[in-house]
Amino acid sequence: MIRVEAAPFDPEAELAAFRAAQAPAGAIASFLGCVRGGGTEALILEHHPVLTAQAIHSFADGARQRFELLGLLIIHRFGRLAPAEPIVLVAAAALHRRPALQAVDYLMDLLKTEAPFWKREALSNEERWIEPHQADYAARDRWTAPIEEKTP
Amino acid sequence: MIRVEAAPFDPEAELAAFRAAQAPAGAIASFLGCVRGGGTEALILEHHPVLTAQAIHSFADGARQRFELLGLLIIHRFGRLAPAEPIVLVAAAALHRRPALQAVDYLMDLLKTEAPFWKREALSNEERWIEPHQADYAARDRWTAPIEEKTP
Amino acid sequence: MNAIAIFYGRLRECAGAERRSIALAAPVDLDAFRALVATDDPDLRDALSAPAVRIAVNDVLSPRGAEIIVRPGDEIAFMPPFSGG
Amino acid sequence: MNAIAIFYGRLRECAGAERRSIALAAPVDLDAFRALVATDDPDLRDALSAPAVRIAVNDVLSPRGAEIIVRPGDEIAFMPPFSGG
Repeated sequence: MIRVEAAPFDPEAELAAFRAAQAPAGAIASFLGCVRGGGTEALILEHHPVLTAQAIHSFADGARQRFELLGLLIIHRFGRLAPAEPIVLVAAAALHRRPALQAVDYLMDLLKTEAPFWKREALSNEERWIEPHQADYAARDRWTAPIEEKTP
Repeated sequence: MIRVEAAPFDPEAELAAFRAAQAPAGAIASFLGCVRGGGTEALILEHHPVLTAQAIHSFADGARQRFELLGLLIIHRFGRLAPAEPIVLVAAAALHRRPALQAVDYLMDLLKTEAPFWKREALSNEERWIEPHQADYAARDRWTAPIEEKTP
Repeated sequence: MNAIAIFYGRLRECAGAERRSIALAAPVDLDAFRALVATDDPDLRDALSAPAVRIAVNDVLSPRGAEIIVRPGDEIAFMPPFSGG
Repeated sequence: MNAIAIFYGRLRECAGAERRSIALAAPVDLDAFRALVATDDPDLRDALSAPAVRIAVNDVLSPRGAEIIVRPGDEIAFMPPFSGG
């Protein structure tokens, strides 16, 4: 299931529902990204009304091709988020741990660099646009090798 | 927090408590291993009364050395588990996603191959001991390089 | 007839608007369209021309480096580097 | 005095018991201790001798390949390959 939405979500409730929806899967990996504290008053995320969801669906297709998955959950918010609020949740279910973990890693790398979101941080006296770092592009580029990752 | 215990646990409740215990962490990765369905009637896990918890504490120390972590949660059951029951939960909190994801990956590789547990599967008409596969040892051996993994 | 330029992220701040409607009588290439969009605003023109800026034509993402023709009626999105997660 | 052999996992099945108490008058090396533990049971002796079997002496895990001396009063755990998660 893929959702791009403005409303806050409860990550553990989503994970519980995701787990309940699987046949006994063996392995569920997840990643939750939240707004950091430490001076940030808010994180403002913009998205593209058409391309963002499309891009995330295509990442999910790529993950299903690369890794033996039983289920996939991606929730990504947009709008104005307060510190500690969940931004993104990715969960992957599989028979074995490595495809589940790799799928989450893969999807996060693509969400960070290839999903049409733009974000800025509101500090107490200024706003600052946030763009990916070189490390994010390098992490993404780990996956550009031909697809041969299906691990047992 | 590290727990080796016989009692069932609620993974999403544990994750919620773990998240609440962090200062806004930015990144929380997790892995949940459950008993698979498909013919298994139960999974029976033995542990060593002293060495198992000791080993897991040493893995946690290793993870904290290798990766910039803000928090770590490891829960591992022993005893007789029914299909779909959670066996193991690992969660790592960090400022950034890569150390959180890598710590979970690292800890699962060590739990699979280096933690004193022994498990057998009860099928309808037999019991079968389960040992790690070559792929599990190969996954573990990815981490034996000198420690230089602290990623930004 | 017009073509519409739509600005995302910090390009919207550069442009000082979410969109601009540009009178267009015939198809033009992207360079020419940028010049029309950023008339009298060389900073905006530079920002729109940065290699990291992605373009979507009528809600279809153009591959990096693709040759783009803007036709009357088109909506052209200018998107700075994506940054989700 | 005795030393105790403790069997984990499928080694317990091989031994048909959780532990065996072995009369021991003086320190012996691991090979000799295994021979005492598995007297009249060559299958068990082979199983205990497999290179993958890990040994703990008094709840301290011995490094792989370490030379191990068993003393009267010791508890020696024989552990087949670990398999958690």
